[in-house]
Amino acid sequence: MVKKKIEDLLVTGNQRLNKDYFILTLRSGDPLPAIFPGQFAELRVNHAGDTFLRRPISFYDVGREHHEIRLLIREVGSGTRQLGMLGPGDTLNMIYPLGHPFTMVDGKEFLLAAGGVGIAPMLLLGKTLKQAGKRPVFLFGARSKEQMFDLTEFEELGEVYITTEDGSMGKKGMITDHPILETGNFDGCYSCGPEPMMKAIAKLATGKEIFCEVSLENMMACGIGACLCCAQPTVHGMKMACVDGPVFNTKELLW
Amino acid sequence: MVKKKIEDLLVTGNQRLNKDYFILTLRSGDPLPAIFPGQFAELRVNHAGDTFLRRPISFYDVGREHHEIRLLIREVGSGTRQLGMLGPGDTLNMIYPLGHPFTMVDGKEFLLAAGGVGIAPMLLLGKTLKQAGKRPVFLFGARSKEQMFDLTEFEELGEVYITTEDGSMGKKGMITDHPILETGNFDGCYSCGPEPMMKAIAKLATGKEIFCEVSLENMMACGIGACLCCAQPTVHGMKMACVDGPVFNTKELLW
Amino acid sequence: MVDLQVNLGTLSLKNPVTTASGCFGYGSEYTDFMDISRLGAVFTKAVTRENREGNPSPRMTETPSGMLNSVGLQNKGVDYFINSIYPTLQQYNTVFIANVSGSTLDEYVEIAEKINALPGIPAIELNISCPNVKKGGMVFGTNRKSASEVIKAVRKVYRKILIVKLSPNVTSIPVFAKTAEDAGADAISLINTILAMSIDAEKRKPVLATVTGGLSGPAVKPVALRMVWEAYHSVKIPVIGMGGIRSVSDAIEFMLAGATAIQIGTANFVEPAVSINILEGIGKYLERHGFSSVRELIGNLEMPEGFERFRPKTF
Amino acid sequence: MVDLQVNLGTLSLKNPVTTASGCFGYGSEYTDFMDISRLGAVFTKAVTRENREGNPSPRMTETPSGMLNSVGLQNKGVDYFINSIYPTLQQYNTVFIANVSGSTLDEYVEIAEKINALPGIPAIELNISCPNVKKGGMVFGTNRKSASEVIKAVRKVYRKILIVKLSPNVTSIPVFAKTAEDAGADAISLINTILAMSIDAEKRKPVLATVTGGLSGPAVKPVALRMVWEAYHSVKIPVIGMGGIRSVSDAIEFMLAGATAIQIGTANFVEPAVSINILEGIGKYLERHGFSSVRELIGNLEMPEGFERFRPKTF
Ligand SMILES: Cc1cc2nc3c(=O)[nH]c(=O)nc-3n(C[C@H](O)[C@H](O)[C@H](O)COP(=O)(O)OP(=O)(O)OC[C@H]3O[C@@H](n4cnc5c(N)ncnc54)[C@H](O)[C@@H]3O)c2cc1C
Ligand SMILES: Cc1cc2nc3c(=O)[nH]c(=O)nc-3n(C[C@H](O)[C@H](O)[C@H](O)COP(=O)(O)OP(=O)(O)OC[C@H]3O[C@@H](n4cnc5c(N)ncnc54)[C@H](O)[C@@H]3O)c2cc1C
Ligand SMILES: Cc1cc2nc3c(=O)[nH]c(=O)nc-3n(C[C@H](O)[C@H](O)[C@H](O)COP(=O)(O)O)c2cc1C
Ligand SMILES: Cc1cc2nc3c(=O)[nH]c(=O)nc-3n(C[C@H](O)[C@H](O)[C@H](O)COP(=O)(O)O)c2cc1C
Ligand code: FES
Ligand code: FES
Repeated sequence: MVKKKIEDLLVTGNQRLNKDYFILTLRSGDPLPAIFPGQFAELRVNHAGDTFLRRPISFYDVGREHHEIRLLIREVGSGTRQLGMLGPGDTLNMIYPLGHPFTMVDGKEFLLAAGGVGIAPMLLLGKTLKQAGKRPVFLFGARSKEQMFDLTEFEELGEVYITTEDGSMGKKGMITDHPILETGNFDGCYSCGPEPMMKAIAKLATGKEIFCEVSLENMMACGIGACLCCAQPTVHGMKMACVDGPVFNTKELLW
Repeated sequence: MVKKKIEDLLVTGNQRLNKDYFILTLRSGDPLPAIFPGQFAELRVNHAGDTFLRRPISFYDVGREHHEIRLLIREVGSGTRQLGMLGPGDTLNMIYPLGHPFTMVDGKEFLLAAGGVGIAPMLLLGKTLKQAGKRPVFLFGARSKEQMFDLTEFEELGEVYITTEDGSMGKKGMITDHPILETGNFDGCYSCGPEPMMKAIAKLATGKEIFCEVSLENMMACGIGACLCCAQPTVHGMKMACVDGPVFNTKELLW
Repeated sequence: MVDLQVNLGTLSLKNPVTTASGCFGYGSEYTDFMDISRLGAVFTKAVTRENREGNPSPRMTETPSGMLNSVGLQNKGVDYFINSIYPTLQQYNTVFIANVSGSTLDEYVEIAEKINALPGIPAIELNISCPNVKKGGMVFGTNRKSASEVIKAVRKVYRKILIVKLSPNVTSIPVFAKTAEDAGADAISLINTILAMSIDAEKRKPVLATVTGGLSGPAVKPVALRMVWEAYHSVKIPVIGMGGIRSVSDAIEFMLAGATAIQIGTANFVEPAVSINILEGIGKYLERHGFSSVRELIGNLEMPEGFERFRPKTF
Repeated sequence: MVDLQVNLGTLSLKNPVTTASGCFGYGSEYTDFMDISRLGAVFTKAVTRENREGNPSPRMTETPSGMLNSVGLQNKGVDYFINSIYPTLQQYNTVFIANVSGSTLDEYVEIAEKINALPGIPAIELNISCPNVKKGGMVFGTNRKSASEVIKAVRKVYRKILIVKLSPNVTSIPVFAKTAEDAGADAISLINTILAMSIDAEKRKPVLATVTGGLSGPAVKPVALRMVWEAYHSVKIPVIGMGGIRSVSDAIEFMLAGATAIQIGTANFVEPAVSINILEGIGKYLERHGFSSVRELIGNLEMPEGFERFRPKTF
């Protein structure tokens, strides 16, 4: 197992994507440990009055050459808001890499379905799939166009389909209404986002008898398996989302 | 009584004086209320994890023309440290003006003795005395030269004497050892700083039978007389340092 | 407009937002910042029989998300209250409720009797939970028998709305809630501060002159919320909830837990006009969620699936 | 070098810095971040007789300067502990103390008996204070008679160092400290978490699946410090202090209040190596203040002038 570390990383960029989303770019002084898609880091938030615990955030992208990590973050409360105020020259203390990543399985074409900030782990996953000679197909949902951002990086990896609830971008409706779900010929799917969405995707996968993994966002206190707070009931008993997950095969989950 | 207000002031400057001291310059959109030397404001500190209550800070200087307020602040804990990070463009929420100011009394020559950040209320006091045709004489003590800063503004108002504990600037020793205390011919004195110093000054004043006021730094929660936390025993019973003080005549105090 | 009115027994408050005893002076300290007549009620600083100087300084220190105080019931006594403070309260169009404290049963009774005679004070809050006095206070509030005795004695002489303020420093809130109800209280309020302590590690001394003090502020909110919820399920009389409330959401949470009205304490020190912001925010919440009356919030908490409906065993 | 060694009865710890039960796994979770052999002791996650799945999710939520948990004693049971965990603990050069929990008196006794047979475990911490289980746990710790019975029963079968962990959810800590001492405890530890609750105002539901949970973290520190101070003045056996410790100063404060050793809980989640920082900081504090032994700190608190020396009445 890769050794976890606590490190102060240098913030080298903070790119605002829209009102709520931003991408933090961080640089480590040392070569990065192996980081796999679906893994996450626990970030210490300073100067946010009400943020006592660390905040779990997935890896959006990893640039091994320059020891660079990118995080896609959505502002939802005081912790993420404070992270949004970081700028070049600041440091960010994090514990990483954490969690059980997405699994690479046999097959050619894979659906990567994400809602909201569930998009975060999908870039690194898409890159890894493509490098392994597979074809990632992205299906992203958002409330409206304002909640979306430039998806060029995804488009370079594969087809990208969009749904928005108000129809201001892509197809109108929920992810689960998108025709690609029926017309696509997937060997498996990966999903991250609101629970109802992941459950719908899981149901579809079960119907088609294909592989399906989801990344859960259980509340976490320690992120390293010590506190037993992030419990997830599974067919193999109670599992911890921070070490046994956050990625689970949907067949395992007692949803 | 002047009406107290809660206001977001614009930070227009943050001048670092030495490792621990800085001066914040603030501007109000409206004309300033009457502010007297010895009064203070209660500052809201955002983004300082452990700072829950407001922080009381004296008025260092008031520029009525440009609606400008200056505060001299010493970093001692997380609240003042966070205030030290404010910069032009930030806002600072404060409740002001608060407290009972220094009293103007008959006489010509006055000693203004301060230790450490007790210097803060002495600039406005010195200016006010001078405007009233009196002669302020400043006596400031610090641990060492590193804790002192440029005193030109004070020198423009009157003589300035310095003591440092290590002798790195001015006379070596405590304020209370300075010869000016004996040679000066004061009609009264004002003091702010560590309690032992204020007590020594008070004793001297009592000996010479001259007027003496000190500014206390009791712990305050509300700053407006509502919580009864900042109690100060006096010959007239329990007084509240935030409304009956922070300035008290030493004859009143049950020290 | 949504209906904000709530009832404490036969006493009607125009809205559930009130300010806590000891945290709002007698109201006048706050008139520079807000219109205190908009409040549902103001709970005054504790009134005792005689003038009290309170405890020595330091009386206050900050703690993580909270503060300790050991003010110790400083006030000028009930006669001063009646002669000098009471007349000034009549100018405001809100309900003033006197917080009554004492060291002995007789003291409580005597004060209650005197305040009963004031037409402008429709209710008292019997403070049997102050942790900052040597005699009386919390001693009454942490012993079932004494609590019952003092409440019954006051009930005999006090004919208006009697609110009993409970201490959180007990094993079982339901026991004391029930005791208050049985002894004749018209309502209960909770929580008073939690007994606590700070130490200065460098000086190796307690920070407060009284060694211990009472903890208040956001730090205690989760404990207070639990106790209000327990109390609500233990008695039929209205519950007034407090402890760390500083936001609209906090206030709603207490009402969902079962509070008919809420008191705002320590938060006033940080934001003098916080009570009005909360009052306005409650109105918006009700509209957003389609409620027509604030009373619909009281105890309106959906229990998780499979969770046995809570009924604490009280005795 | 200053002397850091402290004693819990006949058990010597190389220093007073230990980690709290349920907040440090079995130690192995932290080896990536620190050398756990440097700790004075590690208190393991609760051990029950049988495998327990714990409570449903969500089990955790953040609160101002603290957190609520309702884990509910999830563990694989005492036999698994003995066969699969115990052997792995021997590689570390520190003391492991098993936290023993149960629903019935018999369960406590049976576990204690089994752990008594393990040469590598010199002490147990009897958890009669868990607020997150329906049966047992806090029920024992908030009733004097049950507490006494279970401690006495365990004392009969357990021949090594018996530490009893007290609940803060009681009116009087001295009563329970004394009860533990009288029933045969070699030391007491406190505080466990404070029973509390969070509500989601938008969903109008409790946040935790179990409705209530236990509050821990800096928010509870002033309450914990007061209780440790009270306990220290009520009994002659050593007191182990905890509740919100996250800094060197916090640790020193607990020792000044009377703790012989301290446990670090929630803070481990925020700073995995915080215990080592605190250990090093204590050494520096002792040097700076001219103490030659950490034991000189225990209860070394100067009372304010005029303050009557504190001796709580216990019964
Ligand atoms: C494994 C994992 C990976 C994640 N990856 C990302 C990501 O890449 N980008 C991103 O923007 N968000 C991600 N999240 C969600 C992110 O952790 C929360 O949005 C964040 O913690 C909210 O903090 P806050 O202080 O801004 O909001 P708060 O005001 O504290 O809370 C807002 C909401 O955030 C959630 N939340 C708060 N604290 C936690 C916690 N300790 N653990 C889990 N959820 C919490 C709760 O649902 C809460 O209602 C991830 C969560 C998990 C568990
Ligand atoms: C009337 C008055 C005027 C003051 N004027 C100035 C000034 O002009 N410039 C300046 O630098 N400082 C001034 N102070 C002191 C200043 O308020 C404290 O240094 C500051 O509150 C410390 O906050 P902190 O978070 O940085 O430190 P903390 O870590 O919170 O505390 C460090 C020390 O500061 C003191 N302190 C903390 N909180 C308060 C509080 N609420 N009230 C009083 N003291 C407190 C305590 O002695 C404490 O030990 C004044 C204090 C008072 C009462
Ligand atoms: C400075 C201060 C003084 C207080 N004085 C009293 C009092 O006189 N009578 C009383 O019943 N409660 C008193 N309290 C307790 C509050 O009314 C309230 O119960 C407690 O602070 C919890 O609420 P909060 O967290 O919103 O402050 C006082 C609290 C503080 C902080
Ligand atoms: C997630 C979590 C799990 C805990 N599990 C246990 C436990 O199994 N047994 C026990 O005696 N105490 C348990 N506790 C209580 C702690 O050991 C400690 O008493 C409490 O958290 C106060 O200390 P702290 O504020 O430093 O965390 C747990 C606490 C937390 C936060
Ligand atoms: S977050 Fe602590 S075990 Fe998963
Ligand atoms: S600080 Fe509240 S009365 Fe002075």
